[in-house]
Amino acid sequence: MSADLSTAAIVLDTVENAAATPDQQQPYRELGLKDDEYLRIKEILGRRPTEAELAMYSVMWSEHCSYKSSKVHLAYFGETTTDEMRSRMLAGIGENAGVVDIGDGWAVTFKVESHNHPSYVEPYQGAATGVGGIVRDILAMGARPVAVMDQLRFGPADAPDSQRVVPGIVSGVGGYGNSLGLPNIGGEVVFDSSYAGNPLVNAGCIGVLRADDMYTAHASGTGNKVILYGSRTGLDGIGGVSVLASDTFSGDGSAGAGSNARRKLPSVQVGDPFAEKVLIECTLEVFAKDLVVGIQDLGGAGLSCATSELASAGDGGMHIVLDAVPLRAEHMSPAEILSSESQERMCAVVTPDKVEGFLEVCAKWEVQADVIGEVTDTGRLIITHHGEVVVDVPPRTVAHEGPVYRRPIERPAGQDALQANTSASLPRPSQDELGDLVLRMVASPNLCSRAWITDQYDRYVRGNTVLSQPADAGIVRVSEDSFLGLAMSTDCNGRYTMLDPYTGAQLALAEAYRNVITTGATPTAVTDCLNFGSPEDPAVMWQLSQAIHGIADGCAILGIPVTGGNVSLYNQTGATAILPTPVIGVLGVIDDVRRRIIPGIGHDDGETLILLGETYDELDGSEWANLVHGHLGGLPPRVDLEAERLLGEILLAGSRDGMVSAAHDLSEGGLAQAAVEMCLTGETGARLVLPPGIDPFVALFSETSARVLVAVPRTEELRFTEMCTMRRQPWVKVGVVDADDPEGQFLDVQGIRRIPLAELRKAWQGTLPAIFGPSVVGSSEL
Amino acid sequence: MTARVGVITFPGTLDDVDAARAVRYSGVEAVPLWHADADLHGVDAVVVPGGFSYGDYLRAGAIAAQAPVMRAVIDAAKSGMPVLGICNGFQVLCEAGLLPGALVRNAGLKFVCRDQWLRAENTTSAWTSRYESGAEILIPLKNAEGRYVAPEAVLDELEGEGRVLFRYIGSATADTTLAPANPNGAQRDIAGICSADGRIAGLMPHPEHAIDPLTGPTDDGLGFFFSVVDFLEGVKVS
Amino acid sequence: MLFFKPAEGTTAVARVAVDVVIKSEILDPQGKAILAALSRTGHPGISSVRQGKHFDLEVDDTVTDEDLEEIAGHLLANSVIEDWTVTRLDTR
Amino acid sequence: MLFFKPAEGTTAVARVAVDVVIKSEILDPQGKAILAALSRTGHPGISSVRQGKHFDLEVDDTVTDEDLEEIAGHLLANSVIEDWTVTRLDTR
Ligand SMILES: Nc1ncnc2c1ncn2[C@@H]1O[C@H](COP(=O)(O)OP(=O)(O)O)[C@@H](O)[C@H]1O
Ligand SMILES: [Mg+2]
Repeated sequence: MSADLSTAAIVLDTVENAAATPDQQQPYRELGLKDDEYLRIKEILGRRPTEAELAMYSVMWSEHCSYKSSKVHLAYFGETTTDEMRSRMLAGIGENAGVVDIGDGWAVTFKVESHNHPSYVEPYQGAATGVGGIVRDILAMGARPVAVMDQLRFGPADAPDSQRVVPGIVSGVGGYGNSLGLPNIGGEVVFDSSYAGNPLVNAGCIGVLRADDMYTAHASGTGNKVILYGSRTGLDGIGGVSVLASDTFSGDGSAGAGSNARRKLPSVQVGDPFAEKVLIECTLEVFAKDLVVGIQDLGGAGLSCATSELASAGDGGMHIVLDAVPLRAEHMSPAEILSSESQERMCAVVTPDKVEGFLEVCAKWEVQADVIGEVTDTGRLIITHHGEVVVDVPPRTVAHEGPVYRRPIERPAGQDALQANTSASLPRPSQDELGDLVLRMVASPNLCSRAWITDQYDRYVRGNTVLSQPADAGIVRVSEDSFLGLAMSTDCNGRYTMLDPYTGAQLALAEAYRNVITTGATPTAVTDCLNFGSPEDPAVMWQLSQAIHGIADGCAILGIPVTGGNVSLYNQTGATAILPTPVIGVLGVIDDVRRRIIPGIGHDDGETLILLGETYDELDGSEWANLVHGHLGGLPPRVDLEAERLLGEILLAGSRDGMVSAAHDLSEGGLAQAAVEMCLTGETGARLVLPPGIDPFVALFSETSARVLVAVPRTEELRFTEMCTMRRQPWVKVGVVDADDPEGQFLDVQGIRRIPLAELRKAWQGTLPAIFGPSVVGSSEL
Repeated sequence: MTARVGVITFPGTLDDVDAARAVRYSGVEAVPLWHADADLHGVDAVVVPGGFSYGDYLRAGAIAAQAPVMRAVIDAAKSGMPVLGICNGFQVLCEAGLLPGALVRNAGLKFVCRDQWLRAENTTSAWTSRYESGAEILIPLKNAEGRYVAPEAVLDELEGEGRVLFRYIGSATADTTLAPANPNGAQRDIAGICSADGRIAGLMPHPEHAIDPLTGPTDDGLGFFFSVVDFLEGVKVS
Repeated sequence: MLFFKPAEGTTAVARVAVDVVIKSEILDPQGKAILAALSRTGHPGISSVRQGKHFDLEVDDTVTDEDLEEIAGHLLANSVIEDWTVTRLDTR
Repeated sequence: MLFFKPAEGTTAVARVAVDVVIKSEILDPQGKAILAALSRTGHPGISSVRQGKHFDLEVDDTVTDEDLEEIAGHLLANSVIEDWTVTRLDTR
């Protein structure tokens, strides 16, 4: 074709054309590339990139795909993971998701990923496609997804925009997960003003596979076919690259007209959970029939990501024919096809002899599948369109050798002042105000029942859910003919992390760990989802690096590895960043799910309530300081990971020997919150006797970590407490379960107030329905 | 030979594994049936399980009702084969015209997942004979389009012929202002109904998720599956 | 245009709109919720809202009005609870 | 008509139809599934199906076209992913 400049403007921007028009202006800045990054691309290619190449590099070199600001810090996870910790790890950081061997020939893969910004633009679809994306990540490891979780952070519950954001996001998580047939076994909901303009939607998924059936994303074997299967490719989420079409094409001309006629669309994608459900079953069948060499999900960055990552992880060469990609819209330019974020698509590498079998399985499930290219040994990723070469790059430079930044780091100037401003000066309630405070605390948006949300999620489907809301960790058995189970909990208190990112991140790790051991499971591996502000702010980079060091050092003490994670930066409104929010997920294993520890009291008649762990006066950053005084300052509770470990041993022994009938860990809201939740969940009353020698307010509301409230059958009380004493586990008896009070069910906080459970239930459960409307309407007259 | 109970899988069906497990718990063989296959492979009864067949797009159950396997189910049902539709399966049976009425969007406009109390009203049908009349059972409910509606005349007929299988009732401890007994505004609190001959049954709650206290709130749901086994064995000897 | 593949040997493609509404005697909670929202946000002049479905079809000239009635009445609408109307729009 | 309550001091009540459709560039999973069902059940002549929402409103004469535009664009449609049309039907 002619590379004559006058026509170049209206024809396909081919490699040849790019070489011939070195000086053509390109909108790389609009695509988010810095000047030096653009120069580096020119260096790599020895010419200017074509539009398609520019689209690929810009999206693959974005913070989201390249981790360019966090990479140098994430390396610390590798440095601190010992071989001992690695022993059960089959895949780690760098793969779609970490995989751990849990014995009996089973392996587990799990991950949490963020979908924050899209969920603010379009709450329902943003959250829905967030779930869809993480499920495909898990599927791409060769695993059957078996459960989902969601970690949600919103602005104040009563803020006007919460009426749009909260119901939309919750129904999006439910709408997608429920239709996929994946039980939702847990998550978090936090309300804080820092999230008002930037809610956090993190979604997690757990998958199980036979340990020897793992797949990875790599394209090896010259001559192997590349198959794109799932939904058609449309204009979803190409908002970004639409600048190309309009800026580069002159207006007339075939491709140009199509592109220019196009409205600028926001980067929203619409999810099709039905298509994903079918994609899951179809993919599991091709795995079972051993029809694939490598596989990759299409998420952000669509085909750009899938093709470059597959190629650079394999033998390094691939030829893709864009004309073979089934499209949903007319006149899509190569750049648009490569950047489309159309959902519910996967890319597989298949040996030629198995292509037919692969396509048959797809046909059975009515899943569109097309061979779009093949693996080569050229070491180049070559993409053609209408017979012309539009991309010719070394794949590693796109996928793995993007820019890496050591951003400036600086402890914020205000940090000392923040830590100096402790809660000591805050007026504390008098003894006779404590009863009201208990009711006020349990009714607060951050402590109230999550039922309004969890009632919109299916927790039963697939019939393997052994523990789910309300519980410290969700538990599913790995299959219906096994008692081997998986426990998972995710946690983070951004207020603690704000006060001290290193300790705060360890407290998040400690709580997730504690939540898992509280169910009788053994913590085995860790994932994280690091939500922070702009990396261009040295203070944010300080929070990030502190948090990463905290997590890694903590994991080393606990002896469990970080197997993967996700980083989401630029979470801020204007110049103000969100609270640093490193969500930590701890995966646990329980050899026999029948011995799981439940959170509700009243199962054995005659139970003693025992508080495990020391209680200190720790109310800085507490929910009490937040709710009653709107105060955030001082230092977070101290973290003691050795104490958490000991707690784990105690609870494991307690559950193995049937010495513990119920348990709930203490976190936000302290002992009062835990006691109320154990009573309401078990629908059984109790008498709470506050430990002597400690101020009742502190006893009830301090948020000291490494504490669990356990119910012990009276017959086991002596044996259990002797075991604690012997192992130097601090314990104190704090009351008894009182199932048969003739006057009804009460939580009797002795010397403070005898509160009817009905009153507590109204307070605890009434808050979210009052703000967001009832989730259940029984009469046909609304 | 023991009875064989078919469990249909449409694209988007989710609770087929659970229905098959429940069938096995009742001691008989579960036979997978594929939506595109018009052959019922000689099963003695059919369960149309829950889920989101075809994504519940258009209307829950509407597209699945057109599937080849449903033509076979309709013929078999007309000649007396017991058929149970659970949740999405109930919606499919209504859309296919095997049961009267329709299931529409919950009055609260939200998906509802909760443990639901039900009262047994008809304990003579092929699927409910194991329950005592008036028995109160607790089984999971989870759907977004579970509100049963039908013309008044049809409702009267259902009541008159004793074809209401189960009704929604409240729980002792729940705060009814927060958790009403009726989860979705179903007319006359109807949770499930059956055909005039008591062989075709549909209900929104999920008995197959209440077969083992380890994974469900109770094992109250087993009665459905034991009932149909009794029915089939009775039929066989006679 | 989405999924546009002209059927063999046919040319003209007509656009058809099918509107499906819930029968008036059946509760329409969505319509009710919208009406409530409208009065909250100060639109007193609106006395009723009913929500239904709208379908845009592209059909070639092999598709008769009977076909459309049957598609609307048997698939797009459930005659137990819904009424429907079929409108042929100008051929392009 | 259910829920019909004429607003105070006004007489004429007009009927308004608002049709909301997903923007053509954006995936319509429902339309896609319906089209597939139609071709399975032997309706090859249909080349495209898009599913949207249809609203029937009853409004009195205090409601201006601007009001209707604003209601359609802000309440009935999600302008991020949907387009809409407002049609005033003959007053009864
Ligand atoms: N967004 C959510 N999705 C699903 N489950 C949730 C969500 N938020 C909270 N939950 C569940 O509600 C229960 C109470 O949550 P929470 O009080 O945060 O537990 P904990 O304090 O033990 O971490 C837990 O079972 C938790 O998994
Ligand atoms: Mg906890």
